[in-house]
Amino acid sequence: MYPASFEYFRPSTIDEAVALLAQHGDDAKVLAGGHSLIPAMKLRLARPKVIIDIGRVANLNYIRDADGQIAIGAMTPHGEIEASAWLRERCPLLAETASHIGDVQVRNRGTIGGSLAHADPAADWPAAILALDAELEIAGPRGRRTVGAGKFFVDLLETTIRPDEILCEIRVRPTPRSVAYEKTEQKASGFALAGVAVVIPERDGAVCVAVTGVAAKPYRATAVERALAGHRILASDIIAAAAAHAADASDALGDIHASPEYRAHLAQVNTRRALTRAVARR
Amino acid sequence: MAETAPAPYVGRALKRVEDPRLIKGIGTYTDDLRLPGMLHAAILRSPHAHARVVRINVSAAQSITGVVSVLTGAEVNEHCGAVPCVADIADLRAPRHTVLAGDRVYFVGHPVAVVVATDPYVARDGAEAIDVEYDPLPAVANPEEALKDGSPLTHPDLGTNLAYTHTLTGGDVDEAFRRADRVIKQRIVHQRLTPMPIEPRGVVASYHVGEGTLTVWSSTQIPHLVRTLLPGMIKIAENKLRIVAPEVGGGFGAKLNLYPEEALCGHLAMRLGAPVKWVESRRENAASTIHGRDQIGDYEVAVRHDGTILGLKARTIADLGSYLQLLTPAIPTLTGLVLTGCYRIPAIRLDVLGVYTNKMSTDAYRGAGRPEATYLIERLMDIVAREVGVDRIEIRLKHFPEPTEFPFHTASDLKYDSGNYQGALSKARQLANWEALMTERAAARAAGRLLGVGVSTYVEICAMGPSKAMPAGGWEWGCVRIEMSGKVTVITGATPHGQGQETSFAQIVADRLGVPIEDIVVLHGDTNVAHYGRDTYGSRATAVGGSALVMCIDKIVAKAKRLAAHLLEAPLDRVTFANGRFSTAGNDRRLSWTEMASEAFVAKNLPAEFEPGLEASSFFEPENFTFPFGAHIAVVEIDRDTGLVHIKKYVAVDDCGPQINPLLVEGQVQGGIAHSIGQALFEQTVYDENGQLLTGEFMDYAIPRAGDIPEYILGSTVTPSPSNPLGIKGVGEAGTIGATPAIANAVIDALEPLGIKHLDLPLTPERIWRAMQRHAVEAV
Amino acid sequence: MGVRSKRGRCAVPIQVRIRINGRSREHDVEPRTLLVHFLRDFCGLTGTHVGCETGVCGACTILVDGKAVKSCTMFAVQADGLEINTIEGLATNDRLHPVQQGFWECHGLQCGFCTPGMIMAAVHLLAKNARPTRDEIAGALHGNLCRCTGYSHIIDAVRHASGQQVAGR
Amino acid sequence: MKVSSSATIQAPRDRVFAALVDPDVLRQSIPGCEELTPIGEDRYEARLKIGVAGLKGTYSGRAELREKHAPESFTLAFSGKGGSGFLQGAAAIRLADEDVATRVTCDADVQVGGLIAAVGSRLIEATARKLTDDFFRRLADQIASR
Repeated sequence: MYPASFEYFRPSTIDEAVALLAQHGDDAKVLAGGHSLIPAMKLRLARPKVIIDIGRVANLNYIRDADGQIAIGAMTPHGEIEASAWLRERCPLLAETASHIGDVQVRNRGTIGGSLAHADPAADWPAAILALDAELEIAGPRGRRTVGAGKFFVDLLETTIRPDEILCEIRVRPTPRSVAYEKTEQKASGFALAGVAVVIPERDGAVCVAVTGVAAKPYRATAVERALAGHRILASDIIAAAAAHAADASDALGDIHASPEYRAHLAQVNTRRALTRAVARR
Repeated sequence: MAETAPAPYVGRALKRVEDPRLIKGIGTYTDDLRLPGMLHAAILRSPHAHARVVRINVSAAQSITGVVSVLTGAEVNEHCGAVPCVADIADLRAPRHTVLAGDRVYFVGHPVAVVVATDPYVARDGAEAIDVEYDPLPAVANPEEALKDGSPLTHPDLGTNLAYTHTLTGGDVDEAFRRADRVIKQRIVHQRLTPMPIEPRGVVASYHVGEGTLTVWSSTQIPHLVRTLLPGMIKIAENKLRIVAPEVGGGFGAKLNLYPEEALCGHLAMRLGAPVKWVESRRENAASTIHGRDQIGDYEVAVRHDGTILGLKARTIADLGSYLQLLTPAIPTLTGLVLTGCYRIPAIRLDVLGVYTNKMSTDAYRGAGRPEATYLIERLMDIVAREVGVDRIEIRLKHFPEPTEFPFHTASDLKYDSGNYQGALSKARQLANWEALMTERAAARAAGRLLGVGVSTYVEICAMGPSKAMPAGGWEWGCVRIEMSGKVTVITGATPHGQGQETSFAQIVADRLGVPIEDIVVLHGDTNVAHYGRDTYGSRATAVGGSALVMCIDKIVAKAKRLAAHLLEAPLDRVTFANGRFSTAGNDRRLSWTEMASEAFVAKNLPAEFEPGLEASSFFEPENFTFPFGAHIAVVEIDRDTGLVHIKKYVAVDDCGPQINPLLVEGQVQGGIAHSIGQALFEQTVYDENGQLLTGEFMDYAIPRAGDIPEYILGSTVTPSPSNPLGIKGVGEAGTIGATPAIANAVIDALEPLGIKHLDLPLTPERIWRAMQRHAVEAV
Repeated sequence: MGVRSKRGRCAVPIQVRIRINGRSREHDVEPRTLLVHFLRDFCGLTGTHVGCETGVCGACTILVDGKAVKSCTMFAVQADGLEINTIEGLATNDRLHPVQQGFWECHGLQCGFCTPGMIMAAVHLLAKNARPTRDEIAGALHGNLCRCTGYSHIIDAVRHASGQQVAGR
Repeated sequence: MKVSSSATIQAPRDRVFAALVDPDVLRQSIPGCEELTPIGEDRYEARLKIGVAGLKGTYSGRAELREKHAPESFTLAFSGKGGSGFLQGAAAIRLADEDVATRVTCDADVQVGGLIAAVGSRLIEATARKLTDDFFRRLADQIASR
């Protein structure tokens, strides 16, 4: 309930923030929306000596067009993504995913960048980010670099963001309406026991399916994607057969809320449901 | 001029008197108290389920700026006595329950040391800086394992984990089983639950050195019982001790207890000479405030081919946890009392084995023993009906006593006061549109959908209770005072904490005194104000506490009539009292309470031998419990893919006798059903096999949210109780008692086409999915 | 460069200025001070409650720049310069806010502990959606736990506040 | 909690076994191990710095090798504590030939307690798996580099 003491910095630019990170190294933690970090600090599971609050860093909260791509600032709250009509037109999967996160209050404060950087294995964003094959722009002492979603998630609670770097922007390409996110939530916490995001291209191109909550890190369900490849018309039997592969080669996690078998099963069910719903929106 | 009687307040859905302060955020809960010089306590708790405490090093904690005191069991326990258990159980083996751990810890969350500091953040820093060396010992978390030879012992000095064996018998059980055509057996596990009031516990203690008085504010349901028991722990006289329950943010039985922290804070305030506040974190609440339920039972029912139940036998293992809290060992024995439910079951035998494990204590959680019993008998009725091929409604009707048979004596030697179980069930079926439901279910099944309809009928024990059946008095006290201004002050020894008696008691008193409800104030919760009381639990406050007020009013009116006769110069038997006025035929003068009070207090013109003032206090001693009853019907549909249960419809008909305020009754029923939804579908306290608590936060222990609640169809019948002057039965626990089995029966009914006969609670999606998988394989 | 606390093991307090219920409040706080404790302990606004430490229960819900936020999951320093509304500021001149009135009329509370958070979450909902459906209300209150009422009367209360018919009221 | 994992290490069995009971190799293979000090025959005191979010912090504890049957199996008993809780348990390690390589199987029974058990249970299993996977990866590197 009461966090341990820390030293507090509130930089106003990303360069200042990066410089502070470089200065304090391992002792420092970046505070974005704080909805993963602050509860952990209150329980004293996390006790950073230095907090770098990027809440006032200019120009990190936006949803805008970037040469045909959609760019979202890392400090954009989930709720703004959920509510953006502009975004809903161009990339409805993001708005739909946002609506599944936590509760209203969490969505008002929690940010897409904070959530992605924390890389909780049961967070919602990773499924959408992987299915959309997003690009993530990361600022560090050596300038900015861009990572593809497929390379972003490294392991449990671990991303490619280095200790002296900060995630700044998420970029996705516009998609048709044929997308869906299906989630079964852990009853108490609202985190995903299995969340599946699906993007079906308008005509040609590959279907993308990504799964969160099931394994130690989110993954693209490549076996499902392969099974769907080459099918112009995604009939229900094809979907069902493909969805059965949703947890192939995923080392499913188990805890008191769901066994590995049940998580894997939910991945299959939600994959089928998400595909069915996305097809219907085509 | 004839005065028309104003519409009575009783029976009206009035909005609550207590609400304005609460909706404005200006009520005072324990954590809202701020006293000059107040210090803050933080408690270091055991991370081990069972360990020897080798060494405690507090020096780092003591050196933190702002830390005032760091104390361990060695320094505190000799001053604090043992935490009491008042349950009356024969041959009970009980450990000594010290305030802080001694040389061993017995459960995760066991208090080990306390840090007092000038600031709660610093107190927590201090607790974190204490270094405790533990030598872990084998722990036992499973009560069945605990009974086996060679099991680790929760309390090695007791030599066994078995705290007691309690046997309840009624009728000739052996004969019943001899005469039976069939014996139907079922094992039923009733999971452990965490009550989770949204306000955790909290205590503020302040010692007045000059007066030698200690005031303890505690988020408790039972300030009076705390005042009775605390002097036995910390050396202070009862009449130097004041307990205040300010606004209390929910109890549900979790705050029907005397906890170590209440003694500890009282002791610290005296020891340090400064007010001390301790507020529980949610994690502490989950680990160190009592849990509920947790029984494993093997049940046998002796039946005839036609479904007639001849007798019931059960062996129940009750997990008590590691210590006995106030009523811990008594709760499972309550299960036996109403195990025959609403039914004529002539013979019963129940053996309860109370078992110690390395877990938090169980104790009274909403319903306390009766939800367990009702769930069991209602599951068994469905199981028997299915086994012998009798309709589940028919089998219930067949065993109900007739309304004319009340008072009805049960095999467990209870005297059910009044009832019309047929009426409640019939009304519930009507509200649910039963025939249409059956058609809908048939159509759903034909289409391969898993739609189920569940019924439960219940009777429970309320208005606790006759003192002969209670550990420390079952009466309630009240006081009614006509103030000199004519305003009315009502004081009750019941301690409402959300149930709304500031309103419902005002309704009772306003009608009987004939005064506007705005003129009445109801006080409670402070032992310096409510001099006596047995507090609020077991749905007793209105039935028992309200009756005490009726007695007070009768006394005041009788006294006032004497005064009125004097003032009106009329014979006493010609004085009438109606609509708040005293009058006599042939005299236009009509004396109001204001006039009467003025005369009674100014006391210049009183009848002979008339004590000044208009005030009366009374103890009401109930002659019997009350036995509210009802019928609930749940309709659920199960997602075949995931096992998720959706409640499509919920009908509840409850009979709590006459309703003082139907709005409050509805609130109690709805709140109770929500607890049942949690219990039936997802709530579960989980310890791992080593005694680690895995549901230590709301992140892991789910309680219902707004989206889990169906739209209810509520109804009621009214069968007054002969046991109290208001005829009231009580309604605080009804929803929790009636709803769990209705939902469980509906789920099993939905799964019937798959051949599933029983599943234990909670009926989580995974549990249902696994059962479906199993049965799909078996069906192939 | 922006705000920073001084070095040292126990970080030196930082001055925080927050506009609360229309009134500017200024206090020096340790950076670790949670916003809810700033409200309760520094401003004496104890209507905002604490029911858990994981940001689940919602008893601490307030409005920050008009949006419902859990004040236990924010440091006071993060709210520096922002506009906050708490339960205490809702009624004007002793006139209850319609949501407060709805809770009163519909028996939307029992023990009252979760109520301030519930009311603030409902105020936020109605600001965005003047006539929410039952499901929308339940969705908006997903982050607020109540253990007494079973939520039905709370949903009635919010419908009442939005001017919708509630059976029996 | 039972944690099982296995890995194939490209080295003959006796070399792998020798590495597994060599404190130097262990120190460099155990994720976050800062110190591994012998305090008796096959008994060590260890200090670990673990970086995974919930378990982040320094842990100190003891480990003991028991029932050594070179080059087939041994048991590693361990206990430790840190800011977020404690753990204790035993791991049965078995080695088997797999062509020219060695299959190492680890079946651990781990008891995790304290804060991390109460509030982080959903991450414990995943963390344990990650740490054992890390261990085997580093072990393979160590053996390869020697």
